[in-house]
Amino acid sequence: MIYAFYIAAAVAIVSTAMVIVQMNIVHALLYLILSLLSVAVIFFVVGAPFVAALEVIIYAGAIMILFVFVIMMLNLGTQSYRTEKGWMRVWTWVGPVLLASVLLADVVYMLVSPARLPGGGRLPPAFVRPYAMMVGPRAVGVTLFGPYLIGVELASILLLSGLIGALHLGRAVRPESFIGPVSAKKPGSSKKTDRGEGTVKK
Amino acid sequence: MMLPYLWLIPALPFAGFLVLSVLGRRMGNGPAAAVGVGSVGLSALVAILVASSFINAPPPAHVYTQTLWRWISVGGFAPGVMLYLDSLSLIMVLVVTVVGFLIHLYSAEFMAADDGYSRFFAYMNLFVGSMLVLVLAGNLLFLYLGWEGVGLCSYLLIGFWYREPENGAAAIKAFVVTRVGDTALAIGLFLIFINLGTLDIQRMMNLAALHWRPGGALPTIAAALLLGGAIGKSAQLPLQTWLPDAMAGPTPVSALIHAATMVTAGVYLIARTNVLFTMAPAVQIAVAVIGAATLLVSGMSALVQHDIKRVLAYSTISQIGYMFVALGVGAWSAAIFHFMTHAFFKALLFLGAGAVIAGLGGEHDIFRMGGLRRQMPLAFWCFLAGACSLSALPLVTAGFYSKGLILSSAWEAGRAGFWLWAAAIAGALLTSIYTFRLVFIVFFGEAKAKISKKPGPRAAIPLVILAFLSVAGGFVNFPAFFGIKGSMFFSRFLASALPSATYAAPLPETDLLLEAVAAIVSLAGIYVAYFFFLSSPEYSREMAGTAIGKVLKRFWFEDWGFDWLYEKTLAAPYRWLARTNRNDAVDLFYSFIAKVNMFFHYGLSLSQTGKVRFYAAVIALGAVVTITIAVFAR
Amino acid sequence: MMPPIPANPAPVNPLRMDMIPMNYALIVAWVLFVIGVIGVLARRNLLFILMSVEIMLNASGLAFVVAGSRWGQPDGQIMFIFILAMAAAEVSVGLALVLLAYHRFGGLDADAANRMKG
Amino acid sequence: MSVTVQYLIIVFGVLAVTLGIAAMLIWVERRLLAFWQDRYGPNRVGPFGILQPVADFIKIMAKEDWIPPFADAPVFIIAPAIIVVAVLLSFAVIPWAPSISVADLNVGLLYFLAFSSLGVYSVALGGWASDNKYALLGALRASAQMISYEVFMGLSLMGVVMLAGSFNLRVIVEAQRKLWFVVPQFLGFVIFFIAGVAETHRLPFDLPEAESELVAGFHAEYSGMKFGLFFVGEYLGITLISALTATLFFGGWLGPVLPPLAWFFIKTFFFIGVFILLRAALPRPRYDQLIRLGWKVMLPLALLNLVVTGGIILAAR
Repeated sequence: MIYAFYIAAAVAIVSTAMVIVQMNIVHALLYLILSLLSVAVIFFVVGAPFVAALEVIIYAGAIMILFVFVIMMLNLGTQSYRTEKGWMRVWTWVGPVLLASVLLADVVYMLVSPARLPGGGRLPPAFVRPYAMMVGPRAVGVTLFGPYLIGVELASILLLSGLIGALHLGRAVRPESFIGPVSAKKPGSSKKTDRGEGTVKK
Repeated sequence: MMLPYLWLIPALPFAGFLVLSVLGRRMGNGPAAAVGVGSVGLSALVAILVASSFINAPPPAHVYTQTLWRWISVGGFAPGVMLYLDSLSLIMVLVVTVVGFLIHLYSAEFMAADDGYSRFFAYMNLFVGSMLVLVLAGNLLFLYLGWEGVGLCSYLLIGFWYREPENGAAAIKAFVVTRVGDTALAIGLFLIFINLGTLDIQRMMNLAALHWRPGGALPTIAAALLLGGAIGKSAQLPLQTWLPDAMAGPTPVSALIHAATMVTAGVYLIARTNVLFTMAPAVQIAVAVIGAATLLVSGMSALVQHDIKRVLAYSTISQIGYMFVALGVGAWSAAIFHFMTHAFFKALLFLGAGAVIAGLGGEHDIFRMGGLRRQMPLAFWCFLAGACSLSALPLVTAGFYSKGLILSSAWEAGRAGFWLWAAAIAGALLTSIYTFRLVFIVFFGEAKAKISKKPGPRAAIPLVILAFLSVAGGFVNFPAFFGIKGSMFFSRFLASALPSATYAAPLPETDLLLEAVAAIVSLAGIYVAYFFFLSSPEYSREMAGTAIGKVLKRFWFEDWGFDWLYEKTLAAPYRWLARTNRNDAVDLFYSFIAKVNMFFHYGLSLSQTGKVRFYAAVIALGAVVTITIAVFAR
Repeated sequence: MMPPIPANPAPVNPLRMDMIPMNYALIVAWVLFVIGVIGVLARRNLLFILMSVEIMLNASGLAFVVAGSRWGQPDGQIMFIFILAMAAAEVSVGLALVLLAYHRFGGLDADAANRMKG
Repeated sequence: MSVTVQYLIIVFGVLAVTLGIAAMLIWVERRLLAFWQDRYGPNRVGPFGILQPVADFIKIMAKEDWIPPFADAPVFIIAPAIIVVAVLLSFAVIPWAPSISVADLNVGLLYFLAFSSLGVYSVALGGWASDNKYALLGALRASAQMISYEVFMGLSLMGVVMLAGSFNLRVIVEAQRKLWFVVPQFLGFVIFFIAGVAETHRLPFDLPEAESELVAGFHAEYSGMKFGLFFVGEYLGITLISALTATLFFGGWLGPVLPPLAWFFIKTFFFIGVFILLRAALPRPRYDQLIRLGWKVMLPLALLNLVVTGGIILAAR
């Protein structure tokens, strides 16, 4: 199983890295899905089969398909590819990578410095190299609908508000309404209306 | 058994208030009057039935309590909405509802031409409800609710004709001055609760008797604070200045609130918490002294007023002073008796004055009236009955019996008793003089104006009933020396709720002598009034023309300069302070903070580039820095 | 006839959980998260930014699950479920906003939306 | 025979049998359709035309492997493989018989749902990569349809999970020894079967590839073996749904007299027959009707089923 973990971790890291350097958004999306699947494998390996399945069903299967949907609706063509190419400059990566290396330094420091408790005492060795333990779906379900019941309710409220928000934002709006109030339409006269005028009005 | 329906008595006026305040604008005058008068009338009916039930089949220990629901429960503090009915509160309830009903009935006609007809009845109903809460309350917090409720209604009704700025000013003055007393009362409640752990009146008094040493500091302070509340509400020295100004309200309001009921709430409060006052002899003496001083001071002020209602207002203050004297000497039932008769005759006087004022088209100045005896016979005879009762005309009036009881109680009250009695008898002389000055100037002499309107049936009936009560109301308490069967019925009835007088009742012979003196003084006063204001008014003019007379008249007219004093010592310094501090010194500090904020605001707004990625970068930077600090600073 | 079957048969291929060092799994979560951060900061395309946010959410979820597994407690997985719910809500609203922005600005440039006006 | 060899036999046996069934279904469907439509169907190749799939296979392999120049080549190639892989992997958790199953996962049912949800990508990406208007429309329809029906497909199965107390398919079959779950979960069965038809976009829910409006929908640009993979994927999907219906609601391998494997095949083929009969019998609804049915009828019914089942279980406890 340890090899499954190493392979999945490697795939996850490589494919995630590929996500953020892709020019073609669909390819990036495919890499992201691959990354999610490999994270699901990691979940499975560390003894969490339930969330592994959820990761695939909901994350890879439902959330990502929304991205696919949107990309298909936007119908981004070769032009977007060229824009991406234009935006992709070396120096844009400098800052983020610097930040990341600072974080790396933090982590390396934490790894090499001996583990200490806040009080100053050392952790017993068992806490330094912990291993995974299996947690089945039943335990998750019992805890979820027991102590975390309020959390479930809050999550449902969050989802409902997300639903309403998406519905409101995504309602069918004509392009004109983004620009400004549409003047009384008469056949012929609408052609003369300059769109720029409407923008100023708004 | 009607006792379980006790809650209906305050509930009915409140229901009327609700209906009127919600629907008042939409219903016409007729329905509004029906609701306003009807609710109080029904309440009075229930009160009478409850009273008969209470008298015929007294509940155990002559006390009936009804806990409607628990109000709040915080820690150990759980005051219930509890009604407490004993003979004292029964008397109060009867007076409030019956007199209240009569005045409502009178108002139905008196206010007929007014714009705010339904509003008026809404306020009045709210007042009656609050007053009933006050008198029926079983614990001090609930009592305080009613106390503030009546204060609110008083404010609303004094300023009823709010389009005149002076009325608003009078309302505010009444509110602010009574607030001084109310604050003292609130502090007193806190003190009692902290030390005794309860606000239930009976429990409180039992505990006080158990734990507190008579004459000790705690009962003295507690009683003094309660007295402060009573002084404010009952317009006693030195907080009496609001009451004459309160006459800005409609006349039925003056009759109901500022004569018959609300202003006597202080008397009720002291009588209700009598144990506390008995345990604080110093405060009790203070009550008596305040009462005596008040009755003299306001009696003299009443002597020189021009406004018919102001005369009656000072008279009210003076009569409440009598009640305070009675309370101060421990003659609890005498105070309540006088409260009852006073409610009858003072309401009658106000309503009669109202009839006169309405008849003359809103004229208040007594020197522009005159000779109304023939033009308004009904109003005259009723007013005369009230005046006789107020002047304690011997034997035939209620005032004679109640005032006589107070006088004889004062006489018996130890060493100070003589001086209290002397003040009271001097006050009685003043009372008859100013009362009959009013009668002679207004109703006798030559007619100076034509009346435009006579009281109709709805106004006449209350007048007649109240006139009857003013005359016959005293017969419930014949003095013992008459030797009539059933004498002192009223006092014996009250004995279940109030301890009998602290001092031994005077011997019948002494009592008879005292009553005789009082009767002579009363008649002498009437004669003085007749001499100076009817038969030879030039003497009074001459007296007022002398230097000392001028000063005295001015002094008394201005209520002994209390308003001037308060203006100079309190209001003016406060205004000066407010003016000087117009640009609030404390504000400097806050505006400094605001300036600092503005500085940072403009500084930070530079970072608002609108670039989402910039924001994200800054957030990430901040997070990384925080994490780094957390990691390396471990 | 039917052969007798144990009521709850043992798994054919039992998982041995005791081999995976949790530190490594947490490091994987860290790497994924940092990649997400870099993506958010470096890319200009709104959709890429959203995807990078998803990467970060997923990485934090991984950290939660790993931590939960380390203690044998379900709480980590529950946190991941909450993250899932949040991600679903966030993506639905976020994508609706992306669509709006696309129609409004004629593109997916995050820097085009630098005015907070009408 | 060592355990490993036995395990390998099971794995490859399942793979071979599954693919064999899918291939034979090409012939079976055409023959059955012809039978119900009162005609012959393919009957020339071999006895009763039983070798027709072989002939089709040879023909399809011989065709040019054409990728349109405007297409997104890598995605275009990956798309058809996804569905075949996803469905084949789903078969891993099906218990064919007490001792025959590839993986006995304790989250078997979730595993199936996970891979069935991945099937969407095949259709969506295939349609998008083709860069063709009809293909894109077909892909949009397919993904909307599959996402919608996936929601209550999972919900409809939760009644079964509650009754059995496990996600493990073997445990679920064992739990039906006394009573098939189709009886207490009849509503769940109906919802699941309808959702299964929609998931495999079979008639009457074949709107993504509706010939009459969208030419061929998402696979309009596909030809040769890539088209063949979509085709095989569809039949694999039918087999999977049928096998699962048999397992979850009709007692799987349970049955008298005959060996367990035989019972499993009998039940599975019965539902495959139902699939084909549906194609022969029912007209195609409009697309908006399909989606409305999903969200406004099936989803509330699935939730109702869930609530009532849970309530009854709680009350009975």
